Amino acid sequence: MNGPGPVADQPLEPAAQAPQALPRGKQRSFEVTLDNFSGPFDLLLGLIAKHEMDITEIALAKVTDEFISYIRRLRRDGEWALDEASEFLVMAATLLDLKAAKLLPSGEVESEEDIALLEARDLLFARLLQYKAFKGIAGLLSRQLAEEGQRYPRQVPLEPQFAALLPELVWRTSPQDFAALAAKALQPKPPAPTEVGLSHLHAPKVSVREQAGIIASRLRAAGPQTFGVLTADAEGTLVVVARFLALLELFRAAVVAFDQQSPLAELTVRWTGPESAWSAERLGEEYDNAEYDDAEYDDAEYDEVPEGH
Amino acid sequence: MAEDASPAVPDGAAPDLESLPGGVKAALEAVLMVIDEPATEAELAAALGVPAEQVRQLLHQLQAEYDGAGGASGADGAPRGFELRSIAGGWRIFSRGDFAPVVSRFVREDRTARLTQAALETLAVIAYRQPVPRARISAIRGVNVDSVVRTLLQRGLIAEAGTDPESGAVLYRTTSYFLERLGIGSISELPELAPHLPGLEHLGDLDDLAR
Amino acid sequence: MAEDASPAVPDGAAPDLESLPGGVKAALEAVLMVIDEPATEAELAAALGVPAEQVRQLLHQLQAEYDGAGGASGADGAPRGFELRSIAGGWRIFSRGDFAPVVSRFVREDRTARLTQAALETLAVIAYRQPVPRARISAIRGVNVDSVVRTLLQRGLIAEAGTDPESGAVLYRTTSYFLERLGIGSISELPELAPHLPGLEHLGDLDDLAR
Repeated sequence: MNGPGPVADQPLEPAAQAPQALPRGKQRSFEVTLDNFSGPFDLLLGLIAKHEMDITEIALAKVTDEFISYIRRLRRDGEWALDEASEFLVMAATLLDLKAAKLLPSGEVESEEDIALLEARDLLFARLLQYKAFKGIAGLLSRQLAEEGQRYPRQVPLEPQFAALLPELVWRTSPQDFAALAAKALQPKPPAPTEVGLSHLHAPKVSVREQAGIIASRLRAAGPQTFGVLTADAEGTLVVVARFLALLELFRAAVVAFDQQSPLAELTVRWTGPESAWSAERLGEEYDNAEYDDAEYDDAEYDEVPEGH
Repeated sequence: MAEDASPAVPDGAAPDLESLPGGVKAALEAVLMVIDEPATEAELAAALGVPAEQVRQLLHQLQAEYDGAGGASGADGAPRGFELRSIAGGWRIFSRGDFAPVVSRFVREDRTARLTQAALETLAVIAYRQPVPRARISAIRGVNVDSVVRTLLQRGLIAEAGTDPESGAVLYRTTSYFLERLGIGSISELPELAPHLPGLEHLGDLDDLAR
Repeated sequence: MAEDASPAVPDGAAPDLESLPGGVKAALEAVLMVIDEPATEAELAAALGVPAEQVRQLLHQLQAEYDGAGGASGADGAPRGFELRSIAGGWRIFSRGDFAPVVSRFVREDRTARLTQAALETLAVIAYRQPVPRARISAIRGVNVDSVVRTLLQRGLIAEAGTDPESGAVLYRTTSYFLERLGIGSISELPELAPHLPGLEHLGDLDDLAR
């Protein structure tokens, strides 16, 4: 077992958390409060990476629940923390995978599958660190751009006597080509997106509500199942994340319960809702109602994953 | 350009120039070096937050320095390659006249005898929307067009066409040189846009949406 | 720029720079006054008709003078209000950063506009992984980057760089404007990723798995 050593033994620098160019210029931070941990989400991740806190001791559902209420609180105050929200999806997926990997019987590696899982865990740590590395670099870029922005280049028009000396302009554009250029340039640009398509991704669009429906019918049909089983057929990370979010939604709607015998035991999900007359349609309203018209949030990236059509 | 020449500095940012290296004089130099049209003493005084009289004195001091007076310029007291000139009531830094032959040679060897795609597209917007203010061109193009507009002006393809009565913004139009290069007799001979924009006949209505 | 610095100058305009007040150094300054993008040492040498090595020395000398070294600048040895910098592969004159609050009032371009965190992170990924397809940026960032990539394209910080031969996906790279805005000469001057990425040398392998 090669373990997470080479990666996880390295300190995750809090210094990598460069000052961020938050749209509103106001520092916001998502704080989690758990039985055994209280502090910024980023720090939590740092601690996990350093193995100072065992992933399975963290009530993942609770973290997510707190995050969702945090987002809801912000929305009520008229603010949207979209950068944080999208970041959270990355983190949630990673945490989830980490947790899944950690649920292996410890110490004994018996099958190739186990080895693959352990290697996957290393890769996940690496991915987490890679993401954080780019975050750190983004902070550096931000500072450098701001500092460099203080200097203005000299770029003045040539004096007429010099402009007259410029080599004769090469012109090879016909009136028709020129009109085509104009038509292209004048075409209305796509409006600032309030919702971003996933069409460019090779992954299909995944609906949280749809995934909730799948989970609900399986739990009702087959009884309690582990999260691993529930996501065993997921085609990709996006589906795992959607199922994960769906579970939290179901939990919030009080139709599922989670059982975990001990900190290292497997997480089991069981259905506690009505046996019939239950529909996933009622779930996920906070995603559907996502409205943010502030142009500064052009880079919104959040609502695409949970949005279902 | 500073819009208001009132000494009351907007956004209360009157910087403590005296404490900076080079002080007010260097600050004045910084402005003169990067402005692309001459600035008046009043504008400079307002931006620097100092009396116009002080600006006038500093301008003449800089002018003398650049001309090599008092050995203050190059260590050898030689003039610099640039000079500070006042034209039509405004001040700006230019290359020194003595070096016109060198500058000419540099300009003649310019590689950019061809317009960039960005310049062509901007020219197209101006041609079909003239007279048009720069801000609207920017809005349509979705990018800052300052340097491209400068190139087109320099190339004589566009010219200023008065100001917008409402906003006071400078308007741009194409020139007869543009018509000549495109090979048409007048703007009315520009090919219609419609064939390129199926279903979009009322382009005027779209401008406000073109962001 | 003419690639050959052959002494045979068109229309015999090789000016006798040494005889002019200020000599080659001032002539170099004069040329720096008219450029509107960074000029390489070779271009400047061709315009002046002197060896590139001499141009390089003079550029560094001017740079030091403007920075106030050796009392050669202002009579008091204070730095000038402008500076000469080598960025994005060429040399160019800038106003000194200290005076941004004053200078910004005269300049239309807003160089202080901030990018969002999402845009900065995406820019970072493109800078270090270029040329890179959008899907790979998405994979590293874990989210869709469509609108952010569009913003960066519009701001001129990135550009398309052909397509991936295998997948046919559009590739993205950073532009020379990006280098200019960062004040660096080339991509190789970007801060190292390694200190931020302890123990991970084979990141290339990870990107494909990070989906």
